[in-house]
Amino acid sequence: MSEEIEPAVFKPSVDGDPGRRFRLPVFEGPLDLLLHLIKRSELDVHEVTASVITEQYLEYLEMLDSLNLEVAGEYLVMAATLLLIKSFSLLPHADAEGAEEGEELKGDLVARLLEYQRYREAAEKLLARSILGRDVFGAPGEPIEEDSPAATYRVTLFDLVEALRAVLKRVTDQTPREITLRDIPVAQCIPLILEALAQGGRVEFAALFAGFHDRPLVVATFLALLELIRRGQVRARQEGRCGTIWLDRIAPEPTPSA
Amino acid sequence: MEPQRIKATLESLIFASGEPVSLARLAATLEVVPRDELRKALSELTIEYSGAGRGIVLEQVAGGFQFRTAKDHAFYVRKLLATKPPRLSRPLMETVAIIAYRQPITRPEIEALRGVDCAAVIETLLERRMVRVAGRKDAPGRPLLYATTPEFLELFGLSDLNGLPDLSELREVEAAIEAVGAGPPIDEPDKRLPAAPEAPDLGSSQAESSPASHQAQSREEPSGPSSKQG
Amino acid sequence: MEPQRIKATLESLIFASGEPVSLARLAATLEVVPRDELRKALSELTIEYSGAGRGIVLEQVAGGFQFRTAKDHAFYVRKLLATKPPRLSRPLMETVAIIAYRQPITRPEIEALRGVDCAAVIETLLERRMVRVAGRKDAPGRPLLYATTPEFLELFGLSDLNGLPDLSELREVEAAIEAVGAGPPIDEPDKRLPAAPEAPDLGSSQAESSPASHQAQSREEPSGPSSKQG
Repeated sequence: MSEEIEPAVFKPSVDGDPGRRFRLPVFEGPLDLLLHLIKRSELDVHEVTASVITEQYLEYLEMLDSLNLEVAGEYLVMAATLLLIKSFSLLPHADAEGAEEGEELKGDLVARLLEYQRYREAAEKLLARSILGRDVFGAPGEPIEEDSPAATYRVTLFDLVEALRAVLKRVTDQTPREITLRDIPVAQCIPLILEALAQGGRVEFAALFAGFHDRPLVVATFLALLELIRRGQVRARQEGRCGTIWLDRIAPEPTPSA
Repeated sequence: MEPQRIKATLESLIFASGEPVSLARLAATLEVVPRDELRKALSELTIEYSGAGRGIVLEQVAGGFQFRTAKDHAFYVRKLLATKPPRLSRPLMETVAIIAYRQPITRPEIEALRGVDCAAVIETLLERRMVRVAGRKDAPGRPLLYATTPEFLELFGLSDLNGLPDLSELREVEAAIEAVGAGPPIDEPDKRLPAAPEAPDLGSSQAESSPASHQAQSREEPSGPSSKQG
Repeated sequence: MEPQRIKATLESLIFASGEPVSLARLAATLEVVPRDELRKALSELTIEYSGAGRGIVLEQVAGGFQFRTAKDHAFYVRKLLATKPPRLSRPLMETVAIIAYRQPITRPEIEALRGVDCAAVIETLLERRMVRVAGRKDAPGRPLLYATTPEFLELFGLSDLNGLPDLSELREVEAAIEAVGAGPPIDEPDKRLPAAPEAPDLGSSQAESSPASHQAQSREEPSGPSSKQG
């Protein structure tokens, strides 16, 4: 239930592996990120200014930057605040004024985090309640008897549009989709792939697309390949990570009746 | 499932539906329960709700089972509802929305979109004068065609049908269904609906259906509440 | 009116309404019956519907009474209605929680609390009628103020804003603020927090909740400028 509330997994997997896909953690802003880092380090919110947190925070921003992702301004403002607090803490103890200012900044930040955390917990508690349309349902109520004029309903155009959207959504959700791209039905690509595999026995994945300059054709072929793999007619094997992908055809099982 | 729980679940289902629910739909929802047990639970529920001091009754109407207020309290029910006009129920709203955007449209076409029997809902919309019969479709069985009324426009504060908000989704869905070449029709229902091989020319866009056609209130032909039971 | 009949009539009325009906509206409808008797009948009804093996329960929601399906049957009801549960994303929940606890509140204030831009989320909340515009703040730029709606209470099954979950760390935050001697980013949050001492005691009698305390949420008042139109 709290899945949606759980912080995203933060795995800065930017190791030198350009081809690898990884899930980019999504944070709801700098406060969310800070709370996540604090929790991961098993620290208390009051220790937000611990250097380990500041370092990890900056690492995250660097990661975004290295991926050419735009770092939103609010993240940068928070980074500046963290660094400022850190610089104050490095001042010689004699500088009472600076220390005080640093404490004040830190206090503000802790208060913001605690407050934000409170609302986040409240959101979780709300989400755990019996939710209308998820856990419990009402009845539409009874229409007014006899011929009351239509104008006695409380409706808006918005309701009308939303109702139609709901219908359309259900229709599309239920309609089995067969993907067609331009004029290349996926189904048509299937025999072609099987044929290619029958001839060569084992075929390199990339070779399947050799000579294709037409994107829809590539996509349709790829979808057809996925379908064949799903059906268990074709097998794909890779020689190690980022290695060559080989495709081969799985012989259809001899039917008992045959 | 134990009898007690079957009954409670049926109570939930019939209540939440609002529209009459056929035994077939109940059975499809509660797959695990044999029909005999459903019937038994339904008749027990009916009896429980028929007691003297009850304000709600479980009735079997054309489309299936439905909770309704006991007749004795009609006076107070009307009085309450008059103090605050109700919202249109989901079934009514969905159906009138389909009719508004796709008029003129037949009942089978509406049902193909909503996925449920709509006879009772259309009946109610006719009674409320939000919808009217706009002729018959030139197709086998000559099904009635439905369109919205001037009262509908008034209710939603529209001067004419061109005022209906554009629905980008409508196009997307139409395109998607077009591409598939199957599924419930959005545009040109006649071409793909099993029931209707051919039909009069339907305006492809909601904006095209002429407001003029709203003039006539052909209420002469009430659609028979075809008592189809699953 | 005899007690049995009062109860049956209330059952009819609450069922017919669909949306939550306040005690005030019930009393206005059943003028002849003293409020005490209504309260008694309502609590009896609530008990009758709370028995095990019931598919419907009588709940106090959004300042009124409403029948709802019992939680146990959610799976089958969803299956029958073919509806998706409301999408409640984390940003949406965080934002609506802030609005609920701090209403009326402006967008900049919400953004200061969440630390991110909230324009799109607020837009979604308005569209879904969970939130409404509750005026403008008497401050530079006269920013819009947001508050929750009765629909918000209905969605989360809350009888009123006092029913919001407690914010546990309230003291801790206050202590932290105190210690620093600096205000939180937003002015005087404590004054508006529902945890305020004058919150009426709700637990005892469900019929008791004073309408006055939920002015802002009361169904009787059409909720403000109903945000935006499609």
